[in-house]
Amino acid sequence: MNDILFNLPKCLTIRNKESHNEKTSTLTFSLPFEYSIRPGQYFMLWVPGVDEVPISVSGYHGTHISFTICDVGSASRSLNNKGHTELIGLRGPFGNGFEVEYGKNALIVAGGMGIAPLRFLIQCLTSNITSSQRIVLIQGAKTCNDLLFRSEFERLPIETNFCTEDGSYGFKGFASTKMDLLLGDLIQSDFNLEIFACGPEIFLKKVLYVAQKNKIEKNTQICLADRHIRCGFGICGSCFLDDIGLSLCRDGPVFRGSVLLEVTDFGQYGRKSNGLKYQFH
Amino acid sequence: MNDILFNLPKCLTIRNKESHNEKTSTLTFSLPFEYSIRPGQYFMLWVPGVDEVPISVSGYHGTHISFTICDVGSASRSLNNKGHTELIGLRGPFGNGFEVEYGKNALIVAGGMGIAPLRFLIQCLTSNITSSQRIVLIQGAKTCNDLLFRSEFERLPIETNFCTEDGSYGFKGFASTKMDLLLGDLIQSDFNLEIFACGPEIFLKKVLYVAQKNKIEKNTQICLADRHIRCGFGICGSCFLDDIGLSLCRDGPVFRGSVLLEVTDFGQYGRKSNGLKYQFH
Amino acid sequence: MSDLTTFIGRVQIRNPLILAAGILGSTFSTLNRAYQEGFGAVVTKSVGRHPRDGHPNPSVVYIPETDSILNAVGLANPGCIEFGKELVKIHSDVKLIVSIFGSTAEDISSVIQCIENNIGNSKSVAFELNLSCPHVQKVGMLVGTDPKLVYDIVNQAKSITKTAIWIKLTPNVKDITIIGEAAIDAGADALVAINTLKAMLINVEARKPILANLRGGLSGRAIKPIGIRAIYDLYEKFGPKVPLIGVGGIWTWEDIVEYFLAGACSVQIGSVLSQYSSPQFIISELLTGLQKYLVQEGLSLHELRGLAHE
Amino acid sequence: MSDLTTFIGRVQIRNPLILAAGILGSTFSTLNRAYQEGFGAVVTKSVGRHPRDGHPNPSVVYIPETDSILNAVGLANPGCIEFGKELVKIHSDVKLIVSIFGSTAEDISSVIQCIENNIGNSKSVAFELNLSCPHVQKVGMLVGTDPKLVYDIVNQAKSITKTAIWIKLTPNVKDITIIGEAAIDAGADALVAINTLKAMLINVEARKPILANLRGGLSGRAIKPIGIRAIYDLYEKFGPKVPLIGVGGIWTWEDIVEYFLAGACSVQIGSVLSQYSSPQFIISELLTGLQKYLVQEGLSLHELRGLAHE
Ligand SMILES: Cc1cc2nc3c(=O)[nH]c(=O)nc-3n(C[C@H](O)[C@H](O)[C@H](O)COP(=O)(O)OP(=O)(O)OC[C@H]3O[C@@H](n4cnc5c(N)ncnc54)[C@H](O)[C@@H]3O)c2cc1C
Ligand SMILES: Cc1cc2nc3c(=O)[nH]c(=O)nc-3n(C[C@H](O)[C@H](O)[C@H](O)COP(=O)(O)OP(=O)(O)OC[C@H]3O[C@@H](n4cnc5c(N)ncnc54)[C@H](O)[C@@H]3O)c2cc1C
Ligand SMILES: Cc1cc2nc3c(=O)[nH]c(=O)nc-3n(C[C@H](O)[C@H](O)[C@H](O)COP(=O)(O)O)c2cc1C
Ligand SMILES: Cc1cc2nc3c(=O)[nH]c(=O)nc-3n(C[C@H](O)[C@H](O)[C@H](O)COP(=O)(O)O)c2cc1C
Ligand code: FES
Ligand code: FES
Repeated sequence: MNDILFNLPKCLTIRNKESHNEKTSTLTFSLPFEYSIRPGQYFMLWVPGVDEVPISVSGYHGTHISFTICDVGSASRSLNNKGHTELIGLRGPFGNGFEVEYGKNALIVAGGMGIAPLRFLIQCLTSNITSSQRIVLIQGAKTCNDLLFRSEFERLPIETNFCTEDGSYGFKGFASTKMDLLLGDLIQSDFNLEIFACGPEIFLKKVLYVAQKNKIEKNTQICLADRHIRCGFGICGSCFLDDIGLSLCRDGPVFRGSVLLEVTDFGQYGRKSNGLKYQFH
Repeated sequence: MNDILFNLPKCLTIRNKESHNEKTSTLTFSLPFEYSIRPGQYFMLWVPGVDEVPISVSGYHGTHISFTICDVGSASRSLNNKGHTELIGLRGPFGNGFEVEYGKNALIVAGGMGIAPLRFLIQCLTSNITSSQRIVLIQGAKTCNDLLFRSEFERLPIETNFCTEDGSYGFKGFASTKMDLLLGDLIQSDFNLEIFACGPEIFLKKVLYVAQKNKIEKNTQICLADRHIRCGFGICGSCFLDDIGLSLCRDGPVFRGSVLLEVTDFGQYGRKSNGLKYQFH
Repeated sequence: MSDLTTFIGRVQIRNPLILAAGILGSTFSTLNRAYQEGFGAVVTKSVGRHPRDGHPNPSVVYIPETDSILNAVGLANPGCIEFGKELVKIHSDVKLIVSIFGSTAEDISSVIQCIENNIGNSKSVAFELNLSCPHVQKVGMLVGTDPKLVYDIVNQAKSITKTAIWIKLTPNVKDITIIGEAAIDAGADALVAINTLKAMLINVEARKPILANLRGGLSGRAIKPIGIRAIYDLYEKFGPKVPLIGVGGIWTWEDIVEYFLAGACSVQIGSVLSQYSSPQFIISELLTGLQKYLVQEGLSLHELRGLAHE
Repeated sequence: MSDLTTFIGRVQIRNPLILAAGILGSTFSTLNRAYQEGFGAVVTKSVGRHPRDGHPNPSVVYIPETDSILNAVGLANPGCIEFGKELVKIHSDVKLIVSIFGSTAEDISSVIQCIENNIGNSKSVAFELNLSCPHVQKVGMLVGTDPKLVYDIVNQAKSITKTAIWIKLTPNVKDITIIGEAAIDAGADALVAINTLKAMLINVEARKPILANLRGGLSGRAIKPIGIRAIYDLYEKFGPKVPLIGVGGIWTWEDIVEYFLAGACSVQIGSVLSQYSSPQFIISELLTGLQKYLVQEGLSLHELRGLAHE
């Protein structure tokens, strides 16, 4: 519990708000001071009177911290509807975050909202990029409209590959399919590669499958988001993954592909807030 | 509360025990590590099942800490009767302690058991003594037998003056009387003097009277011991001095003579454990 | 600057910080000093009919891990006759609350009368009945957990004095509002919550309870969430019409705001004094923080009360 | 090396450290993992007859100042039928205690039967009846503060199962031994004390209670002195014949020794797990400290029990 900035929710007002589409926006807050926060870590965002939900850090610079939120229900909706004077409680940072080795080539695979923590990762990687280093992004989403941060990424020194399910922009199909197409080549060209992925678990299962096929699962870091979070610090038991019993909230949310191969529920079953298992689809 | 080593009693066994006379002995304990403890500070010494009482530090070197205890009742008696394997609880150090300016000439006036904290002070002063510095001790007690640490003091580079009430050793009379006789001379010989005193309050009242007569009450530090101590950290209210409301346990036990002049009860009234005032005699 | 003048029923004090019972308050000197250093009012050590020596030592120890205190002073007091003489020496401008304990309605009423005989009936602004001490047999908590007895005590006390009667509640019950209700029904002017929690510590080397009395009461930072809930429950039950005084673990100005939001209209301060060499330092820290918050929020202290219920 | 084998009545476990109810124990995986990492036994999350979603978030927050936790998970559970299926997957060597809540004797008995129908009557070493949750209406604490109801619940539970019945007591009462006595009279095999204390925190910026449920229960370091006293009181009343399991604020091996000296024959560990990335670290720290102490004192764990009463 030593590296947690706010153990109890600290309420802040929104400093800046950027809408990406009808359902998604990025909220920026100003922390009272600079702090060490890693990509892949998340905060619990509390809308008093509504709910408190886990949201990844999608950007962090100086004291400015951003969260990119998709409206899927009560809390996310009211987060996105908040004005500049209303208070939102922040508790965190929680979770392990990605292990980042600067200078190493990186393949970043995002499905849908999975881009949120990866955007912060891309910010970090590109701010320290070397001339020989390749950073390849494969970003997938339903439609062109859902390709968050697209123009931002296009301005960065990275190789972008956009995919949409409806073909409205870039490759038509899943990011995992695109990854399958690209990975062989990338590895062959002596690509000393670290893979970073985030998205719905079913999608991540496919990503891991592709990585495993290419024997690179140990260098694949996968950020999960499909478990119910209560405490955030590994004590209440609501977010654990079967069989080995790893908490998403504290042992994760980032796991090596080689570890996830032992997680029997990975990509298959989640648990509701009452602990009941349900199948992903 | 920041400079307290043991807030809750820490039980230790007696490392060494030296009997001075039928009623008095010095117990030495070994602390788990070195710590900053000032002369005039005290510990609460707990005899489990009996009582816990305030006892001044009478010596401290390295990790070895000593207490000199006179048997006046249940706790002091059982402390003095403890064997080497029995446990005694230590809580402290408490209180402010003497302000020590090394290199300055010192007059030390002890009445009876008041020698206990002053012995630690003498240890400190002599361990840093300069060639031109004078340390004068006036130690009073009932009988020769009660002149604790006499031979130890005689071996030190200090000027000793012993007094007994029955005349069985040294000057016959009170240490305060001897002080009255010596102080004029000492001050005249350009003695840049700090006075340190401890003993029964009635006696200390006389000491302060003599100091005041010589206009040196501001340079007189008086260590009190005649109030009932419970907490040791200034919260329970059982040890406060009227009228200004100073706690003996935390604001003291050492006070400047100039402060004690404003303490209406000084040398006159104490308070029982139930808060009732009683007159000293 | 926001005005910090506080009303507890008819009782007006210059700021909402009250020295809690049994903290410093055994002598006229400490009560004078505490008021002089900035408290809005001061509560005395609890006094009973007859002198009590209290429990032997150890009777008050500090628990550093949780900034808490375990105590079993055992209601040491010189009896109401002597204590009355003590209180006479309190400066006339001091807002004084006399804390009283006893085991029956008669007992407590006789102490009130005894004190008023000594100090007159205008010197103290209130009597605080300590029906909640967790470490003394037969008096204190045992009394304060029986609604019928609480009713009788308050009823009789109200009949013999015009001075306000405050009731200090114990948290060592299933539902604090039941006792609060008995007190209010009988005419109590304010409720004070909470007293200490039943607790104990054992020394592992000596294998003995640390307190001479074995059992004691827990105060300080550890108990704040319990105190906040008590005040919240009481405010939910009684609304703004019953003055509530929050006590337990106040360490920072935020803690005071929390108590106000929960429903308190004033607070008492105890264990935190262990952290400061003089009350004035903590008082000014707390009042400054509180002032700043009020200005920033554009609220008066009074408006703050109970806001967490909205 | 001192033998740490512990008996809680007939129940034998390899060491005295038990994972407390509601900590990690929602799934077979975590219970397996906790046992594998060294616990002597593990208690499940409390399960009831029907599924419960529990309270919305915030439902569990950490209070850094006092190393404590405020929670109102609200007895979230998938109901006994589904939970029974979960428990089937627990390794056969795991010493398993199933925690159960309910509002009536029938309710609780039906859960016991449901679980035994699913997992057989030899898989769990005990049922722990949680009659003490402070933040759920109608079940939990309200049940556990009524001696008559406790008697009936235990009596009926004992009549339908041969598995040991442990009763988890709430500290939110005047006298914990009264409820303990009702449970023992009805045949309970062990008493577990304490559950969390009624508590609340309010965010001063939002001016709202932090927990979605408003009220919650306090656990962790703050409550240890309260737990120690509960066990001491129970041991004083019942002596060594009633197995007592101490829980509340255990942070170090000294805390475990304290609970044993007070009268516990075993302990449960909860909030402290928040301090470690994996249970194995705290377990080995605690067991090593305990071993060292026992060797140094020349005592067995069993001999340690209740020594503070001498
Ligand atoms: C580690 C982590 C990081 C995340 N990062 C982001 C992010 O950056 N941006 C983003 O938009 N979303 C993120 N999510 C998902 C986000 O937490 C949910 O979309 C959000 O909780 C929905 O809450 P709601 O009240 O709006 O919806 P509800 O109507 O309450 O629920 C809709 C669905 O959201 C999920 N959900 C609800 N509450 C929780 C909870 N406490 N914990 C986990 N899931 C819950 C459930 O699947 C639920 O079925 C992340 C989730 C996790 C676990
Ligand atoms: C700051 C301070 C330093 C002291 N240093 C020493 C010392 O170095 N050596 C030494 O022998 N004595 C010292 N004393 C005095 C010592 O504390 C008492 O002699 C001791 O408490 C007696 O306890 P008892 O149980 O033996 O006697 P009891 O029979 O309990 O009482 C005898 C008398 O001792 C005093 N006393 C008892 N309990 C306390 C208490 N809790 N606080 C204060 N006084 C008490 C009272 O005057 C009482 O009337 C010091 C006292 C104080 C306040
Ligand atoms: C040493 C000590 C003595 C106390 N004595 C009394 C008392 O005599 N009467 C009373 O009503 N409360 C007494 N209390 C309880 C306090 O008034 C207060 O209710 C409690 O300490 C909680 O507040 P805090 O956490 O700010 O200390 C005492 C507390 C302490 C620590
Ligand atoms: C998040 C959380 C959930 C809990 N859930 C339960 C529960 O379901 N049943 C129960 O009997 N106790 C429950 N408890 C109480 C613990 O079992 C334990 O009694 C309490 O936390 C005190 O121990 P600790 O201080 O070591 O945590 C819970 C405690 C916490 C912190
Ligand atoms: S959310 Fe509580 S253990 Fe992960
Ligand atoms: S002994 Fe408690 S205030 Fe001095």
